[in-house]
Amino acid sequence: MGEPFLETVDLNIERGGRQLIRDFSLRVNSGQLVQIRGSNGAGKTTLLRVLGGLSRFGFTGSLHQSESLLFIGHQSAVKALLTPRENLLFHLTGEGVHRGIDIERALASVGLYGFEDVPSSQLSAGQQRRVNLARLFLTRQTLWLLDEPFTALDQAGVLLLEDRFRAHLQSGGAILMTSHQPLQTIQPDVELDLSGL
Amino acid sequence: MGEPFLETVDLNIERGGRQLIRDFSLRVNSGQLVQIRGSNGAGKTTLLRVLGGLSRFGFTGSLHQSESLLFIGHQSAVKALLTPRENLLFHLTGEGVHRGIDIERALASVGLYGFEDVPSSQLSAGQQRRVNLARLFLTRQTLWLLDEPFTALDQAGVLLLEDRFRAHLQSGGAILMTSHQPLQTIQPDVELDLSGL
Amino acid sequence: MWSFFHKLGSPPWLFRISGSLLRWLAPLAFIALLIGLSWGLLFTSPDFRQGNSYRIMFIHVPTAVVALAGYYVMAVAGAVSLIWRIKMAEVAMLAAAPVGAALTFLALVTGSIWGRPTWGTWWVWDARITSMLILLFLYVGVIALYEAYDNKASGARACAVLALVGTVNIPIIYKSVDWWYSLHQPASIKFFGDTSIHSSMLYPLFLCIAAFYALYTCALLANMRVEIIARERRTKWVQRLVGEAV
Amino acid sequence: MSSGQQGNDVSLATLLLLILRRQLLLSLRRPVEVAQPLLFFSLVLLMFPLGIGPTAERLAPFAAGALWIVALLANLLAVEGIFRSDFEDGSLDQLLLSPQPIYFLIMPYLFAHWLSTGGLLALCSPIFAYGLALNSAGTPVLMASLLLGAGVMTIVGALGAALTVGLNRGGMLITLLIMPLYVPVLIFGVAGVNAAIAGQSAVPFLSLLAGLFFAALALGPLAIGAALRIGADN
Amino acid sequence: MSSGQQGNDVSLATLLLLILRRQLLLSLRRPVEVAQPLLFFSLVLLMFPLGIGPTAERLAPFAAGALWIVALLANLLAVEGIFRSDFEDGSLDQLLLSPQPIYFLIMPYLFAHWLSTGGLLALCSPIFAYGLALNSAGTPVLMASLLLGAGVMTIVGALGAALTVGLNRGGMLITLLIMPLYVPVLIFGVAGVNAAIAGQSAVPFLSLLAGLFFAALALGPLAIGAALRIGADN
Amino acid sequence: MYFESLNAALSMGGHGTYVWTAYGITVLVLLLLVVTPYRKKRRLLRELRGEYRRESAQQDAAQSGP
Ligand code: HEM
Ligand SMILES: Nc1ncnc2c1ncn2[C@@H]1O[C@H](COP(=O)(O)OP(=O)(O)OP(=O)(O)O)[C@@H](O)[C@H]1O
Ligand SMILES: Nc1ncnc2c1ncn2[C@@H]1O[C@H](COP(=O)(O)OP(=O)(O)OP(=O)(O)O)[C@@H](O)[C@H]1O
Ligand SMILES: [Mg+2]
Ligand SMILES: [Mg+2]
Repeated sequence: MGEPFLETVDLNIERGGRQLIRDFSLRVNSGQLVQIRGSNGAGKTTLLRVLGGLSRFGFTGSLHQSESLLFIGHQSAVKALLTPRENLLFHLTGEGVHRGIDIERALASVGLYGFEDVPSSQLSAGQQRRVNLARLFLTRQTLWLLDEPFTALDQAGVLLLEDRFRAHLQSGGAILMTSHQPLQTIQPDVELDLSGL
Repeated sequence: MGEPFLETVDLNIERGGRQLIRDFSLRVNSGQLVQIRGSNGAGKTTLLRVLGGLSRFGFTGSLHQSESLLFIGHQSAVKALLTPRENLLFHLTGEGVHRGIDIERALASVGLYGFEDVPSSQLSAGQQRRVNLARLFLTRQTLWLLDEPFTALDQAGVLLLEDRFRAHLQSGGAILMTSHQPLQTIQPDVELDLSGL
Repeated sequence: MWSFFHKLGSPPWLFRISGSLLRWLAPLAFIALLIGLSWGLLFTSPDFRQGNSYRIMFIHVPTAVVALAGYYVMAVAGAVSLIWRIKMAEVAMLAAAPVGAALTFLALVTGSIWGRPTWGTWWVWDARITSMLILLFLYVGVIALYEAYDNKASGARACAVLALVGTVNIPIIYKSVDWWYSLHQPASIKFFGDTSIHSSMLYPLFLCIAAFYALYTCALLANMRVEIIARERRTKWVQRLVGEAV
Repeated sequence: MSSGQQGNDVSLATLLLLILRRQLLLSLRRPVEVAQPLLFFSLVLLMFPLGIGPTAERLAPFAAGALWIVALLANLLAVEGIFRSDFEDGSLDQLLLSPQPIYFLIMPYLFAHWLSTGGLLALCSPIFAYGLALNSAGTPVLMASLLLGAGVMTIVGALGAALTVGLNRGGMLITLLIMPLYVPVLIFGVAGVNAAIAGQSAVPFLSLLAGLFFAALALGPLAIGAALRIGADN
Repeated sequence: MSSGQQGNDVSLATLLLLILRRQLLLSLRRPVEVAQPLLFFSLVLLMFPLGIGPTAERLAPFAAGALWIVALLANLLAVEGIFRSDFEDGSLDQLLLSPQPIYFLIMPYLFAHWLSTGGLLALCSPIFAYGLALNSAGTPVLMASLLLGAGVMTIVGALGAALTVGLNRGGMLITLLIMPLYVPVLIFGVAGVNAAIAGQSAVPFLSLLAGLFFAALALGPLAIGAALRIGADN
Repeated sequence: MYFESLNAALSMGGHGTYVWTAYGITVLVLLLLVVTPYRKKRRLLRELRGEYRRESAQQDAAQSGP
């Protein structure tokens, strides 16, 4: 599996006149789970958006990532006007059209069986979050960048998600995630703390 | 402290044709901390909004709460266009005008010292959340209704908040909150689980 | 008196009464309409000025009249539902909106068709025509607002508020539009008013108006009954009803 | 309880002033959104000469109507968002929870919006009136009628905004709800200006508008408050 | 890597179709919403007879301008939000991350918006034109010019929306730059219709509009794509 | 009967098209007005029947469970 999914060397990020990330180097290989920790405002989200190629300005250093990855950020990326089913069908990730049966299975596996066709605006905070996370059960991307994936999830949801992580890592994928809570059933291969920087 | 801050008897709540809460009775007295737990979609937020008097339709049963309370919901209630200082000054809770020094102290105590005059849109998720929670250090309300107050907060933030809770309870206040994580340094006096209902 | 109000407020009673009422009112309305329309269409002699086109009046006028009255039905129901918290009034308001909108639409269309042979135009900005158009918008507004709400309990209340505000405004709107029209009174013929309706045309016209009122009532009640069932789905009597309907 | 009393202790006036400052500050933070009605205003007025040729005697008879229609549209553009952002970020919940009567708490919203649309347009209307060759006799009446009319339109529009605040697609629905209610304002406003131009007294029309305004001011906030409670519950 | 190739395997056409369906669904979520733009048009147009007068000779000169103004208004109202909700809920990030060229991915957005405002209005404009007593000679030109003009306005407006999407409604000075770009479209459109009514040829104006349209179509998406990348980076 | 022939009734001295279309549209709309509530009612009853069955089934399951 030769080249890494993501590699950055001497990354420096500045925001609002403050140097958030200084001389940051990281290399994510297949099968690796990297957890980024850090106090509020440490720069986790900013870093993740830079590594994902979403913010292209205001940083220096070399950065190279696999040409397509899956990014799930703070926001739910769930359209309130659409039903969960439609939300997964009309996703914008450019992965093409998912089969209806796959979508139903994905929704079921995040515990939304029976909510496929309820307007998402009527779903609870956690349920909306789950609709978004259902994409992890559909995607064929190998590199995942997840920003606080556990927010608004209940205990069962957290465990469910960690199971999915394990499966993904075993199948040769890689995960780069931020989280304030420690993981419960997996050990991250790399653990970074930005507060120090 | 005679009469309870909040009392409800035989509360029934229906949403989207589903009976969410059935025959729910609760009584919150001064000095009490009530934690509501429950899986995603159990009905915590809905219940809290009804108890707070925010949704007045679609429920039956008797409900009586102290005529003014403090409610902090899922959304941040932080105006991106305003700075943290302005956000706290121009709050809509009807508690009148806070002194500038109080506001600064409140912001400092949620770890936002130095961010008083940064546009809130540039704050991180957790920092925005902290701006909102700073109101807990300003308010003189005795009954607090908090929906997932710990979301997006780092470890330090969680402990900070729990300290504030303890102080509030000792000064005769009462707190009704929902949370997926168990509390770390306080014991709730009452713990309800809605998943069962 | 109050007991009557109380009864009106009770869904099962209303459902039963409306059922028995419909049983004889519906056929009556149908027959009256049949007679009135065919009378106006085939058995009256043509108007000396407009020839046969005036036969449209036998739909046009009744629909217009009933549509106007219908808005007040809806608005009063909305007010009652807000002030006295009578659920069935809310149901009545919701049921009244589509019926009124349909009749308003008919008044406009038939009028417009009538206008072609009589004034040589499909449309003029006459005062009454304009206010009728505004009335249509008021009706559609209520319908659209209700449709837009996910939470129907809130939606119904929102519609009640809107209908109430509409009632306060309708007289103002009408007066202002009338007066606006009188400001720029066009040079051409005065449209309404002096259309001297011959007595031989009056009887079928009145019959039609009565028939349309009856029809309006029937449609209103029928819509209400559906809404009542939908709202009372959790009650014993509806479950019994559904069991019988098998 | 102390809390409750305390909540009421705060003088209502200070609170309203606070909210007013908030609204004004918010609108100052996005100057272009405030300027947009004006921009739109000038853009539309550019159309009218195109339609009927720029000669004064052709423009003049239509000037009043044109100006008023544009003012109405500008108001429509702005009023839709009067409560939206507060609903989305939860501030509206705070407003509804505050112990003071919602009737008054709404006033600052209305006043700020009225200032930033109606007031602004009325202030600038003389320029546009000149551009449309409106008979100068009509200008003062135009300003007065715009001021009063904008008041009514703001209140009515705010009601529409409140009814649709919970719906995540208010945009065009609100037009349908409030436009019919704008009709009398438009009619009286235009008639007043035209009367002044014709050399008659515009007082009856202005007083009609004033009547509408005060009626709206008395009843409007009640309806808006109720509508907000309903809309926020969706 | 497999993932990468896989991402590109998906035929662009299917993807664009998918996005198009999404946009249309979003704009017509509920049955009533299909009718809403039409109701909006008729309501705004209703204001013109009320403001200017009911008789044909008063209305006719305005008809073209009025219809064009409504088209512009509808566009302004709608286009401002064309990317906003996608930005706020993070869908926009997904779009920017997808391996396909953003240039094409934007097209469905533009097309759907054009359909649901410009196309619809152009389709129904004859009815409204009749109501406003527009000389029937102008109707076909009106329809054609509206179709083209709406296209330009959509692209230009989308550019403005993209540039301002990240600045959460704060000091969006860009609209100031965008607004003037609407002006030529309006001028050519109205002038074309009036020419047709005056019995002259409208071809020059229509071809000018067509020129604008194709220029915008060629360059617009590039600018919009770049603007989105910058905007999303805030 | 005012008209002496069917054709006369249809043409109505040139106004036939207007009159008959007006009446036609009216009849259509009125039919819709009357039929919709009954169709709605039938659909609703069917829906409710299913709903009740499902609920009773669930209750039975719940009782048989423990
Ligand atoms: C676009 C075309 C038209 C529309 C929208 C229209 C609308 C109306 C309306 C709203 C009414 C009011 C009913 C009432 O207030 O009691 C009405 C009544 C009436 N219309 Fe029309 N109308 C149209 C064309 C015509 C034409 C062409 C005629 C024939 C000359 C006509 C003759 C009447 C008569 C005789 C009445 C009854 C008068 C009365 O009840 O006081 N209408 N129409
Ligand atoms: N307006 C509404 N219309 C219909 N159903 C609703 C509405 N609001 C909430 N619901 C339903 O009520 C249920 C409870 O929602 P609620 O937000 O209270 O859950 P919650 O306990 O807060 O979940 P979470 O832990 O994710 O916040 C959800 O299943 C949701 O689908
Ligand atoms: N566009 C911006 N302009 C100026 N400063 C910014 C901008 N975006 C972020 N910042 C600053 O960068 C710091 C880090 O923000 P970031 O969102 O990365 O923190 P975080 O680690 O994700 O915190 P949290 O745990 O709360 O999500 C914050 O202090 C914030 O003030
Ligand atoms: Mg973050
Ligand atoms: Mg919740």
